[in-house]
Amino acid sequence: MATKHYPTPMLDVLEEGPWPSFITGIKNLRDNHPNERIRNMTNGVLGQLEHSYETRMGYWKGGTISVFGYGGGIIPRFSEVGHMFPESKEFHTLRVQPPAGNYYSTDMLRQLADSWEKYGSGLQTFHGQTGNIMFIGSDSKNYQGFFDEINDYGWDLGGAGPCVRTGMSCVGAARCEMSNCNEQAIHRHLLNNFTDDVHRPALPYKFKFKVSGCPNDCMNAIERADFAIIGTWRDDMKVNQAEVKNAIMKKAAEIGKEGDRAAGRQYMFDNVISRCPTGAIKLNDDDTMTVDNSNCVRCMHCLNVMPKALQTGDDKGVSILMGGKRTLKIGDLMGTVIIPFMKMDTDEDYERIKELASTVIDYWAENGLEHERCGEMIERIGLVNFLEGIGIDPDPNMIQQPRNVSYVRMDGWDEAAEEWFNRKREEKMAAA
Amino acid sequence: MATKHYPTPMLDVLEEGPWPSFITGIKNLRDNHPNERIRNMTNGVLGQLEHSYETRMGYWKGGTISVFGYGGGIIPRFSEVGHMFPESKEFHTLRVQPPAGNYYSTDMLRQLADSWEKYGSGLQTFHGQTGNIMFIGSDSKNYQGFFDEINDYGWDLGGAGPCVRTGMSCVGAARCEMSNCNEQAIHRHLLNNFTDDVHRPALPYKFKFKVSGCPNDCMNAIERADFAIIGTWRDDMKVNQAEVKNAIMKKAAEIGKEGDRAAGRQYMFDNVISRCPTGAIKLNDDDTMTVDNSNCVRCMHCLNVMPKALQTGDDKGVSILMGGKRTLKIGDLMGTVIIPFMKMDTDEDYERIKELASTVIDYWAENGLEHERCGEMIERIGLVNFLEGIGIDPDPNMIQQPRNVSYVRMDGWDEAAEEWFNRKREEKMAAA
Amino acid sequence: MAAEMREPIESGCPDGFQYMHPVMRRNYGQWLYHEDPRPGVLVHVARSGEKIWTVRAGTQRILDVFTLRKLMDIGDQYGEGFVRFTIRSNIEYMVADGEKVEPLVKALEDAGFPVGGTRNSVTTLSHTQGWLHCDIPGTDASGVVKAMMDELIDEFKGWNMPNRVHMTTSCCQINCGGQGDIAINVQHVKPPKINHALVGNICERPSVVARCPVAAIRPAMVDGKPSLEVDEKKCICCGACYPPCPPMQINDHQYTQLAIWIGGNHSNARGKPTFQRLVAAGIPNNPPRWPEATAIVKKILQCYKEGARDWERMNEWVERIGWPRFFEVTGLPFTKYHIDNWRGARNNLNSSTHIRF
Amino acid sequence: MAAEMREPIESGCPDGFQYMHPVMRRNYGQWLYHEDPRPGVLVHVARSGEKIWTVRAGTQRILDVFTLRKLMDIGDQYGEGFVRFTIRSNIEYMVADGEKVEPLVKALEDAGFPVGGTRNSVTTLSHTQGWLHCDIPGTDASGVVKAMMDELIDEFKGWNMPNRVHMTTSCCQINCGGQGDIAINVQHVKPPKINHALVGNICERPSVVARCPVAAIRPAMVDGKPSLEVDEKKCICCGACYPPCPPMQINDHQYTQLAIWIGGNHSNARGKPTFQRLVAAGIPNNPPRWPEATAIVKKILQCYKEGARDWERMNEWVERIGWPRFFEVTGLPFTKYHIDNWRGARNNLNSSTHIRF
Ligand code: SRM
Ligand code: SRM
Ligand code: SRM
Ligand code: SRM
Ligand code: SF4
Ligand code: SF4
Ligand code: SF4
Ligand code: SF4
Ligand code: SF4
Ligand code: SF4
Ligand code: SF4
Ligand code: SF4
Repeated sequence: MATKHYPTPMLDVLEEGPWPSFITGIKNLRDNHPNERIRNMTNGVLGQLEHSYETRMGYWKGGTISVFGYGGGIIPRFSEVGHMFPESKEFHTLRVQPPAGNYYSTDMLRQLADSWEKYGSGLQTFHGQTGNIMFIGSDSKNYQGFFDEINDYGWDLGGAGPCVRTGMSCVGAARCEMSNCNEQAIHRHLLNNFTDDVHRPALPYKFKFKVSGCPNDCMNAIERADFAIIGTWRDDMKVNQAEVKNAIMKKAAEIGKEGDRAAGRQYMFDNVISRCPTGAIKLNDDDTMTVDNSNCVRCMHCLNVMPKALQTGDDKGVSILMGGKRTLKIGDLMGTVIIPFMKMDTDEDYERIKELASTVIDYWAENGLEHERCGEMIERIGLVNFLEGIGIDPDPNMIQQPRNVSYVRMDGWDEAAEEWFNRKREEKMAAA
Repeated sequence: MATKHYPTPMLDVLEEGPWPSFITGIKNLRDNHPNERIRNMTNGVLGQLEHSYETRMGYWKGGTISVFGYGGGIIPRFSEVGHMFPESKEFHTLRVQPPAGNYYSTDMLRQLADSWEKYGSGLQTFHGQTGNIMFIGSDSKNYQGFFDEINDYGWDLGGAGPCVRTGMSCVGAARCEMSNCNEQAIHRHLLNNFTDDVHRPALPYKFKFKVSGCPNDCMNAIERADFAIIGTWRDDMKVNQAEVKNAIMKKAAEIGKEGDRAAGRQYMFDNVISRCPTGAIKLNDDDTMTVDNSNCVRCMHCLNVMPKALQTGDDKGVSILMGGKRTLKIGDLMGTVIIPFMKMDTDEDYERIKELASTVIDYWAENGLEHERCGEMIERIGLVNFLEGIGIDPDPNMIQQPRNVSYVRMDGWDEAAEEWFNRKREEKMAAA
Repeated sequence: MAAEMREPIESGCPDGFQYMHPVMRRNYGQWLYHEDPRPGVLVHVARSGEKIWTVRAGTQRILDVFTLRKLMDIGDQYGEGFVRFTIRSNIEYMVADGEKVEPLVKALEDAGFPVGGTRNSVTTLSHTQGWLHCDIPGTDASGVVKAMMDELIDEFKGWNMPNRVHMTTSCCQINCGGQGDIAINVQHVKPPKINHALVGNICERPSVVARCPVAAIRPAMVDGKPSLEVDEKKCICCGACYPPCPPMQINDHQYTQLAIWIGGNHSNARGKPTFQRLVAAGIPNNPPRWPEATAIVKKILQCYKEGARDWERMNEWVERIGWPRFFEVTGLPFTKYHIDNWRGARNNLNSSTHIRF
Repeated sequence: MAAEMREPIESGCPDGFQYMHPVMRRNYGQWLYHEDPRPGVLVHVARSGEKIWTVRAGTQRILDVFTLRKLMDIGDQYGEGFVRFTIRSNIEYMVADGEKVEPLVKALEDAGFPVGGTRNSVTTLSHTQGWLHCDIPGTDASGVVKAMMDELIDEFKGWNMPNRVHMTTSCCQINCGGQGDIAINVQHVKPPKINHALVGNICERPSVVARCPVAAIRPAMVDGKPSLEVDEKKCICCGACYPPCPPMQINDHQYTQLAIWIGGNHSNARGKPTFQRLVAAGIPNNPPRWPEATAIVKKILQCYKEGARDWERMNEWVERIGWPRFFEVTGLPFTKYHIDNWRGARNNLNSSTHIRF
């Protein structure tokens, strides 16, 4: 096969400009990689991509491929214009699960690069939108070898198809002062409890876990996960009053009013106090701060602005929301609070969250329609039926507000009220 | 027929307590009215009402009755327990339109009472929830006579059935400083433009007009009218700075801090400034107030709290919202802004609003399903189709926010954009 | 008989100006501000400097001619011959002479008409026809109102609430009454009982089928006659089928109950208008004084009074403290029925971590 | 061949601790606060007093092994051998020695990796596979991102925005990209063109029919063969039928366009999470640099930068000034397509008199 380069006049334009260019990178492989397979494959893929740019159309089609013993984890791609660009007529992507929290040593990344070079195109992505390392560009001859090799030193495939998907967790406890839980432990406990469901797609549709250590939700979990775990706390936030005072003066300096206490206070009023969604904070005349913790909704804003002065509490745990997803079929959904608070300290706590996840997945596997996400199912059957299905009691934290239409059948009211009172009584007794 | 009184042990309980008792009133008629017909009729109705209280069931059924020449305006009632309470086996209600704004001279009310006594039960209501005077309790022999008599001195029936209903307008310009329009004139212009549609039910369902002179919406128009007219203003609100200062000191006195300016200011901060939904007001250090009129959404709050200091502007007019209604079939609906602003000064303005109302009613009459309110139709066909049907251009004031689902067919975008730019250009030219 | 009939004069809505107090007529559209000298009394000041005093009193809405004349007598003797009725069936007397206010107030109170209902009071509950007149009522709204206002009269006469309280009651799920800060409404909990013998004769079957919000009704032959059938699993017991088809009896002495809704706010002040939301149900429809419903209403009002800030309407108070806390402070049970499952329910779910602990 | 196969080791998600910087490992869960010495650099301080510096740099996400090794070389030479990637494919180097920060920043910049993306910057657009790999893409998300970041690099490196700006792009209406402060997404405007010859062989017809959100597809016989038919009046051109049935080609060089959405906010800070909303459509899908889309994005960013207050995310800014004013200041046209008509549309309509004049 001639190593003639396909012309790429449009792609070349994407080499201009200061931002790192993926085109430059691919060309570099094509032009300079010692391995001819790689040079050819990247030449082909550039040719096809140029063709796409010119015609404004894509030219890949799917298929079925997986490593021995698994049913999923690879996105197979066969070219529809393989006759024009035969070098890359197969161009599969392997989805490999990253370490929880996305930590790498440079050594390990070199090792992965070395393996990939042996079998694939030399292109990879850190990470895909679901968090996988995507090794882009393998063919039928090579993918199994690559998998076997990296599998030997600790790497496994992620999800693709109707299965439990690769999870995500924020940097969290490893580096972030806002963290309220061990994001990585939660991530790994959950995912590794479902390896079978990750590797052998047999669910109604995909199911995603994402863990954010606090309500800033750096993992976009509420909107993009079927099962979102968000760290939070129940007791009072901590206020370092000396740092509140410092923050005021520091802010004054930052806005060019060095030493002007009033200016610093004004900034705090306008940017912290008055931005609290529930009006739960007060800046006192003596530059101390008072927090009405019973009204604080843990939105994070004041802590974000004043990380030195304010810290989350000690009674940490997580809230769990279910049913988030993006657009297909009924439009984007946010998750809904199902567990307002759950401790996440002991082994039993971890068992409990795994059980909960299993219950949810089982219920959905039985009741979800084909290609119906958990959130769509909840939408279809109603939150109450879902709660009953998974054995969770209704709680006012699950709602934004009670119903505003009288169209509902309420003949079980008395029993439901009784249950509530019993539960409250038990909670009281448990607390006492 | 014996004038034996039906026993009313349960109703008698409703004579206890300090609030005026309707039971006492009805009994008074039964016991003391010179006219035997009235004594009997009220005796019967009390008997039937007691029966309802005992059995917790109602015993009226409908029918078809109307005055000569009209098709509606009366709610006919025939007793299902007429054998038990024959004196009131017919007990129809005549709905009579009140004067716009509900003004009465004592003389006129006496005259109405005199007429009603001749023909009816002697019971009436000021007013029903749609605003009619309800003359409750007439029979087939008498209602026509009553109507003819009051019709002679200026009273007409209101709506019942699938027709334009009686309108409502607030006290407004007659007594209220918040008023931004001539509520009564708007009310009468609209209603009396549709007398035929009021009296001869031939629409898909009911259609209600309500007029509130300002966004306080004392007529509940947005939620309870198909066509809600709400007074508002476009220019700056008026600030009487001297009265702002007075208000501060007056408030201090009211909260028991006579002479304490800081306390008065604090109250203003907590109750006015920080309650403005768009943060559009500022209380300055010198106790003057600054309003960012371009961000004020005319919510009325600050004017409500400080009626002496703040007044609405001079460039008054109305906003029109359509499609409000209560529960049946799909749950309550609020109206939607269709006309963000419309002047309401000249004869042409009044012609314009009547034309608009006609266009809407015609479009709905043609496109609404049987027993489908205008708001339900809008919900079913979509706001845009409704706008196109009535020939109104889309405006961003009609929405709370743009769509958040990509599921829409947008192939006419360029034309739609072009129309917007043209309209903006014309507006600019018209303004110049 | 038709010979004697005359065509109606289609005069429509009468002009209110003819019955209006001359000071109001003269200063129409020229009012500058108002003050509240005491509960139940307003004084409006016009740009011209003229003033009009208003005295507001509660009535029973369903007036007999005796009561109406008594009210007019007071208007002539202590007032200036001009009155109006508010949207809540309170009567208002307008006088240009401020001296008349106190005697007028006294005359009204003496005659049993409480003066109040302005500003931050609990004004009269608005209500609907009930057993006295309607063909579909599940309760007697007038009775409920009388029973409750008896207990709330001090709140009517005082200014003890954080802001205006507008309550309402409706006697069936059609809800002719408005939304309210608190609404006491009917809630049926069993499907209609069908009198099959009558359906075929009385009801236009396709219309009835179309009326059901959840498509639970289908035409059926029962005992060889055309009738209707209800899928009881689907039926939400709304009673919408009952007006067009009276043989579908929805009312029941036991299964027609009351529910309480709060936070309906029609005004645009501060927030945008809001719908009322369910807080309590399963309340017995218990004439003549509905003590269970009244107790809940009073409890809610008490919590509101204690917890809300000045100018916070009921909904604003609850939104600030959060719904979980509302159930906590009122002691009302939270149940699965509070969780919306109607169209668009997802807007009523909590899709955030905003939670109070 | 099967003989040589071995069972996979189902190790699942690897433990990140093994690759974590020792300072982070030691202080896991014990961080006290952080500071931002300069754009692209964070320093986190632990309760123990230990510190960890983070340097963040933009990458092209689709890395070739050369680039990956270059990044590792920098990590070894100027850093301490530990890196991570953020959810937006930015690389982060963690060092315990603050002295290393400046040389590391310089090395990255010199090698062409811009340092920034922290705090109130425009961080890297997140994106999806596009023409390089996906089977259904309408555009090339990587290309769009490269073209836009070229123009926004100063915003990446600076702290000029009122708050963080998280942008995203997706290459079809399935939207694998997240919601964003600004999202540049595909919008098809014509129904799929069906290759009837292929449907019968390739597509499971009932599944495809079920996939359509508006029930516009029905089975049909075309030229005697089983195929599918689209009701073009109903079709919203979403492309949902295309993945399960490639013969229903939705992509088109002209009718596959771009739309811009703003105000998606996943965080719970201040307000609850919000969905993004449509602001502009009809934008040509114009490789290799998509100048029309870029111009709109830059205009929106500029207005946001000028108009928003500190800490206001895009949605908060627009909610404060109102949508009418947003269209005014950006000069973007408001059209009927902005008015929601999807399920629950009424929640997006203005049912109040809150209007700015
Ligand atoms: C007389 C009446 C209009 C009429 O033509 O009948 C009226 C008259 C006034 N209303 Fe009203 N409102 C009247 C029913 C309403 C209603 C509707 C209702 O009661 O069903 C509402 C709507 C909304 C709702 O959801 O309850 C209403 C919402 C307001 C508001 C907004 C309050 C708020 O903060 O949400 C104000 C402003 C205020 O309180 O300062 C207001 C203010 C006023 C003022 C102060 C306006 C003025 O400056 O004159 C009037 C004196 C009232 C007073 O009671 O202190 N009026 N007002 C109605 C008296 C009803 C009654 O007898 O109690
Ligand atoms: C009398 C009155 C209640 C009262 O005591 O004040 C009333 C009474 C009835 N209403 Fe109403 N409605 C009355 C104001 C309302 C209002 C309030 C308003 O106009 O602001 C509403 C809610 C607003 C609205 O229009 O949606 C209202 C919403 C309904 C509905 C449901 C409409 C809907 O689309 O949701 C029905 C059912 C129907 O029409 O089929 C209804 C039907 C009825 C019927 C005709 C019941 C029936 O179908 O047989 C009631 C006749 C009772 C009777 O025997 O007199 N009534 N009805 C009110 C009319 C008096 C008047 O003319 O002044
Ligand atoms: C590294 C990363 C997490 C990770 O594990 O990968 C991260 C890390 C931090 N985030 Fe984040 N966020 C990261 C993605 C996100 C995302 C998701 C996304 O980018 O798609 C969000 C969610 C929401 C959204 O709608 O955009 C997010 C919403 C926030 C917020 C909330 C901002 C707000 O006011 O709405 C904060 C708080 C703040 O800004 O102070 C925050 C704060 C932080 C802090 C300051 C927390 C801390 O104290 O260490 C971290 C340093 C960040 C910085 O850039 O200044 N992070 N953060 C992600 C970096 C992405 C990037 O390369 O640009
Ligand atoms: C590779 C990736 C985009 C990227 O470049 O980063 C991707 C690529 C595809 N997604 Fe995705 N999705 C990717 C993250 C997402 C996300 C983001 C997330 O997980 O946070 C979403 C939105 C969140 C969610 O789950 O809703 C997402 C929502 C979808 C959907 C619509 C799901 C829905 O219910 O709305 C589909 C369609 C389907 O599954 O039928 C889809 C389908 C696809 C397919 C398999 C298209 C297809 O049906 O053939 C794409 C394969 C592309 C390829 O050739 O590799 N992808 N997809 C992301 C996965 C990489 C990884 O594993 O790390
Ligand atoms: S989600 Fe919270 S804990 Fe996790 S990285 Fe973001 S700010 Fe830190
Ligand atoms: S975290 Fe949010 S809700 Fe809590 S006090 Fe701070 S700003 Fe207010
Ligand atoms: S709606 Fe406005 S103008 Fe009319 S009475 Fe109420 S406050 Fe006055
Ligand atoms: S009327 Fe309402 S929006 Fe306007 S300034 Fe006053 S409080 Fe603010
Ligand atoms: S609420 Fe129901 S029962 Fe009461 S008057 Fe209206 S329609 Fe009749
Ligand atoms: S009560 Fe309501 S839901 Fe039940 S059948 Fe009748 S209309 Fe349908
Ligand atoms: S957004 Fe669409 S085209 Fe892009 S990767 Fe996802 S599925 Fe493929
Ligand atoms: S493009 Fe979307 S709406 Fe059109 S037929 Fe396909 S799935 Fe249905």
